[in-house]
Amino acid sequence: MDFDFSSEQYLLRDTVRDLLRRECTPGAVRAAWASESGRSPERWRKLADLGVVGLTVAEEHGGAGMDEVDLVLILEEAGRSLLPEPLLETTAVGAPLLARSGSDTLRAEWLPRIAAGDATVTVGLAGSPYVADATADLVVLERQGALHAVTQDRLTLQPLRSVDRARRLFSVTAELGDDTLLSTSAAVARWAFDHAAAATAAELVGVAGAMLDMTVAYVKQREQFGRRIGSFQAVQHKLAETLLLVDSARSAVYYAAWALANDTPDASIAASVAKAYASDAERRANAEALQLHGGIGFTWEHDLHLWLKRGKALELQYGDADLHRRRIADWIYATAG
Amino acid sequence: MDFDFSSEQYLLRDTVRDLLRRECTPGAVRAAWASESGRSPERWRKLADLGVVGLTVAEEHGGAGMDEVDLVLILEEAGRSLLPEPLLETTAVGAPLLARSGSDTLRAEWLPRIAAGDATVTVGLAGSPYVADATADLVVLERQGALHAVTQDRLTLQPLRSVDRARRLFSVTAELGDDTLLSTSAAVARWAFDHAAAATAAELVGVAGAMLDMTVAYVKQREQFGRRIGSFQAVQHKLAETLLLVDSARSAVYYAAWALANDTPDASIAASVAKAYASDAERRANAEALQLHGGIGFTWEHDLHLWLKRGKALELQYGDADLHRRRIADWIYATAG
Amino acid sequence: MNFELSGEDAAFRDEVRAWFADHREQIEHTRAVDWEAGGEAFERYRAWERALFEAGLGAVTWPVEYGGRGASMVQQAILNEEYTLADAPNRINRLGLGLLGPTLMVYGTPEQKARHLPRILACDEIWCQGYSEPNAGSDLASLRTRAVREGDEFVVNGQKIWTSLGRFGDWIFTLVRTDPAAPKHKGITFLLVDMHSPGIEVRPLIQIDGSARFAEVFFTDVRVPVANVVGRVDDGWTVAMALLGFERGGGLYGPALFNRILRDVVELSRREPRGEGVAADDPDVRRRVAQSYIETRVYELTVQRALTRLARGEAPGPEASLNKLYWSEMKVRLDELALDILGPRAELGPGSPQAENDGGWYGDYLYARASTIFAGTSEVQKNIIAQRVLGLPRE
Amino acid sequence: MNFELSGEDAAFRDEVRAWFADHREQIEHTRAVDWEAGGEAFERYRAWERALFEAGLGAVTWPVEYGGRGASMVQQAILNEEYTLADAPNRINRLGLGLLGPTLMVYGTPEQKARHLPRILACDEIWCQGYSEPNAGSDLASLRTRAVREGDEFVVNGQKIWTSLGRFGDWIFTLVRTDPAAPKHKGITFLLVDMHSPGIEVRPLIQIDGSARFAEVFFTDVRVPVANVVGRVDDGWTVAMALLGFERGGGLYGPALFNRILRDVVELSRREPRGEGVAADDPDVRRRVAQSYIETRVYELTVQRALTRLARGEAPGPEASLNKLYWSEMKVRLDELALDILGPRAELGPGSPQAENDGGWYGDYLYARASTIFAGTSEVQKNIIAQRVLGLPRE
Repeated sequence: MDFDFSSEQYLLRDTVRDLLRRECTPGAVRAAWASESGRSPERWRKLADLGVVGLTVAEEHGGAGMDEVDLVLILEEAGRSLLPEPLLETTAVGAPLLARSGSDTLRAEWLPRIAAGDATVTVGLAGSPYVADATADLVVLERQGALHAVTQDRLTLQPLRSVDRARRLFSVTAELGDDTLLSTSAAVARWAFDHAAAATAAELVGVAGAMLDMTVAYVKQREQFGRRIGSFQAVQHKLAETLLLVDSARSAVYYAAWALANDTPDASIAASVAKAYASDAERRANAEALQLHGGIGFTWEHDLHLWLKRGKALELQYGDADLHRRRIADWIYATAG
Repeated sequence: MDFDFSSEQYLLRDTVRDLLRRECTPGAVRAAWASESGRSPERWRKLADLGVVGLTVAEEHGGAGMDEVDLVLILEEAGRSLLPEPLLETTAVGAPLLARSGSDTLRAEWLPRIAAGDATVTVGLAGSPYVADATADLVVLERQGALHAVTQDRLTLQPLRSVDRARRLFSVTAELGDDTLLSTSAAVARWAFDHAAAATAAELVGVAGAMLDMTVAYVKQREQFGRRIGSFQAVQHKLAETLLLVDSARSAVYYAAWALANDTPDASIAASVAKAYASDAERRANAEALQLHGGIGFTWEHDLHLWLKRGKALELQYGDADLHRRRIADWIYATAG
Repeated sequence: MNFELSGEDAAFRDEVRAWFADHREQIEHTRAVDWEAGGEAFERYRAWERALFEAGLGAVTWPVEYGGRGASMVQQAILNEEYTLADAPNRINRLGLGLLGPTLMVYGTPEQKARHLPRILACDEIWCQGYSEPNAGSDLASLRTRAVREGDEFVVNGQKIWTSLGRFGDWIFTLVRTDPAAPKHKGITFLLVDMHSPGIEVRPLIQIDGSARFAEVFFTDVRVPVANVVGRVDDGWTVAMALLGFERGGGLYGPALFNRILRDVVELSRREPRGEGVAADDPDVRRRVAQSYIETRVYELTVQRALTRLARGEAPGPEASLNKLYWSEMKVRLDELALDILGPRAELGPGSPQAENDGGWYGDYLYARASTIFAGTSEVQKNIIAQRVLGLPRE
Repeated sequence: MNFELSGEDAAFRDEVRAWFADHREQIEHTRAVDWEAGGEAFERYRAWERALFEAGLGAVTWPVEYGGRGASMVQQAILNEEYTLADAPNRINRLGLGLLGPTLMVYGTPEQKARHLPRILACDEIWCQGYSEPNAGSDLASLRTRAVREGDEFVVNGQKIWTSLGRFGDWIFTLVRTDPAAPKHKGITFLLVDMHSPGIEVRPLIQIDGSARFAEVFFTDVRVPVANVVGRVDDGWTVAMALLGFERGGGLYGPALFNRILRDVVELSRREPRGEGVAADDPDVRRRVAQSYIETRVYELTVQRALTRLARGEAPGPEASLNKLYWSEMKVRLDELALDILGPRAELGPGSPQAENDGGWYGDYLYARASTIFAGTSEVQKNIIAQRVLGLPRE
């Protein structure tokens, strides 16, 4: 039994972290808030060059041929740095979905371009009223139980505006047909949802971890009543409880990645456990971060709100904690007594 | 608008409190745990002489002719002192139920004896697997949607054993017939349930308040790490939160009494609000009381467990907090949008 | 115990309700704009304040001698309730009417009262509050803005933050340090400063919802007459605390507000699609709606108990901390529930097609989260409750 | 990352599982009685310990030189798991095997090791723990039991409380104050005391579940050879903390236990009538069951992560506090859920007709609540996490 990552996996994580420290500073995230597209082709190119974008694409299609376990630490970093790029949509869900369900032609057409960083793919699954990064070259849409892979010429996009302006959301109308059909299998749609939920959980852990770290650093230096507020027992206990939640969420998230990578019988439930736990942990970290920062955290100038808003948005993506709890309950009670 | 009690109501409460301070000490409660019947005819007689037992019985039947508002402070005291007598069953539910639904004969036969302290009455409503104090002279049972008033000659009792040994519970088998029938009205059964739930909420507030007071007193004197533990911020915040819950529960409980006394349209919902809120408040007070007492609270010798066990039992009587929340939700969504 | 209004209070309620009904048009006209836009928009709000004043509804609890009607706290609560039910505009004059006015009545000189109270009442001058500083949040007394006496004047230098209405304020009541050598709570003075004085700079403070309802106020060699000191020099802490008492206690945030939010949440849950049905079919939503009903109802009842005590002449005490703690934490849960009902739609902000209520729920949610911080954080309230209500020992 | 057992570990699991299967009869025979009854009942438990010892399963992580098999923490966890799955009896020898044994290996003299380790291993002598005192709970170092040196002996006077197995103990390892003038954490000595010494009195301590699984131990002029000091005189705090490290960290309370409780809760909810159906139809029960599934599953995973770190040679650190905090709080929620499913039946105690599991759920619930207090309260664990893991400043 070995519930840890390999040194190669940590090495890749560290390399990505270094890149993001340079390319995805809070200033860069603010630039994404303000810019027209919200995206940086240069940054995406650098991620592609590192092999991150094509991480889950098979080697035969020019990717790294790695799996969910290799990816999960990268997603956590993406969450931590608020990476404003469709990494989750492209690398965690879109590309694997095409690889799994696409025709040979579709795969040969798209996967090499995705891996090379020349094309992006996004997904719009049932239950969401919009599609993130719907300007992607290929958009996978779930409609009436079927998955379609649709190119921009068949799409009409209406931009929406998220409170987290780095998130680029669109209301999408599509001309669908037999030629856009990707899969009619409910199992495949579920598989895509599980991947999206688990990947979102990984990002949530990154977001929550970043907020916790910022808050710990803040309470170590902020003084009130003649002492550092981090020395108050009430503050210490809140942060201890938050750490417990965030660190425990990592266990759930890493295992979900492994279960999905190995297609275990409990993979769906592992994804639900991860999303439910990570959503709750992030909510708690979000609450304590703002409360303990006090007034400064409510200013536009301070960076905290960039994380607060991303965290809140992700809590509600691909099923909130309550939805996943109901899914788990249904599974528990569906199994034989 | 006057959301307070009259000085007469407070005076009666104080008189009862004084009586219970003498007659219902922790030692007396322990005696009730150990004794055969668990009850003290002398104490019941004194309560009857004060007018407490017959408080809700009409003056024409020898009672005080008072109502739920007059009674609620007494029930809180009963909870506070863990009074091991069927006051809730007799005075808060049984007698009013007989007055409301009994035939003239039944009322004339029983109410004067109840008010005089010569007879007790208890209730066994649907949803409970047992009847408390089923050795009472008259037992009102809800069976197949109907209420029956049954005397001991028609009953077979099997004593059960509560973790709170002052509670005397029985599994009851009854020979029912037309001659035992009290009411077939669902509204009456609901009325009885509402009264029982609201009265239990009042007792819960008393239990919770007592635990809070004991704990505040304890943390003021107990020293650890060279200081009184009540000076630790984590302790202070827990107790502040508990106080807020317990004191807020009082608002809910007092209003429920008024709503029942005035038969307002929201009386059932007021009873549910009271029971849900008081159950949660007591659960919190129970948790903090034991946690902050630490080891000593786990000893049989210390009195705290007498309250812990009563509180826990009452939380689950006449609907737990979740049941009452579902009742409230059904009401909210049943009313017109 | 009696939940009916007395004849007098019922008459007051009827009067107020009728007045609001008569002023529906002005209410809608005013609410159609945001005072933050300034100019004509702001003047609409001022006109609304004046209309209230002229109807005798501007400051009902002010004593008759100061132009109020000496109404009881119960009547104030009735007015608040009707105000909410009428969906009347936010009040630009609340700091003067609710906080400074009552403070001046107790601590002001005859000249200060004569100078300021009528103008507050008529909304001729807008007041803002200069308490918080960047390094003095919960620990208000650690403030550093200093005032040095030169003859009949103080020379003020420093910075205030979180100043509501800062861009529109004619006057600011503020705390300044006049004796840096004294212990922290001594040596602070309560000062009234003309915002039009030279040396004052107001910068809008942009909040995380993108609005600028607060400002930073910078003081550079601002000269203030000594006659503008309220209370005694170096004894401003006493005055400051009295004023905070009006903020925390006098407020008794109106239950009607929370009842209305709950009603809106229920309506939202009836409409919002969820799977095959609507959110109201979801047992988790139902449970949380029920819990919020319980909490808002209990809040309302607790306020009624408190009002009864006040009506009997009991002074508001540290129990005000219980009230603040209760409503601020409840409000977060309510708004969070609304976002959870909206699900992925919750993040859609102002100007977004498909956004519910133009993103208003998210804005409310952010504001609710501020409410556990302003006017004493939840942590400070719990300290107060533990030490002053429960009598637990200080560290 | 790999959740399969290695070949060696799988073989160990198979061996253990087979052994438990072979001993099903002895397990049931032992569990049929309560060791607390003493006499023959207690001897059954001792026989069970000896059977484990003879199978090489008594103390698998002990080094081979001390009679163990030098197994890894992963193997210990596997054994714990199988132990729970086999529903094997509570271990009367756990304090000696789990706490004192490892401590003696580090701090004991050659004579102490030779004298005690074999007898612990064979369960010839039962050990109990003398740490807590009535006035020294969380603040262990404030202990008052004192030992005064007279020649080659210490004379011990004082009182210990919460001594498990106190009535059956042959020996007690205890902390005594040997230098009352020294600072609190100095001047404490770790002492091994023969429970059969004159001057020792053991009184059963009745707990709130009516059982007496603990005792109070009174020392009156008890004479203990100086050779029984572990570590250095006046330096017992070092030894005591090392031992607590084994208690908090080495434990890594087995996930199998919580998984089993959850399984029982689910089964209970399927049976327990609720309205027209069963508790499992109740959406609140379903939500809480799902949450408990999440929590138990995450606990299991977190333990596996911790075991991986230990297997890689990382020392257990203050993270043990996270583990203790997690499982103790989770266990309370689990047992509370069971009581809520039982509803009014929950209060029916042992010996009561209609009681579920003879009132066992209530007993478990009370025990769970003790678990947030013993071996470091939740408050103390949070202090440790905040200060040693997060690096927050002490007051």
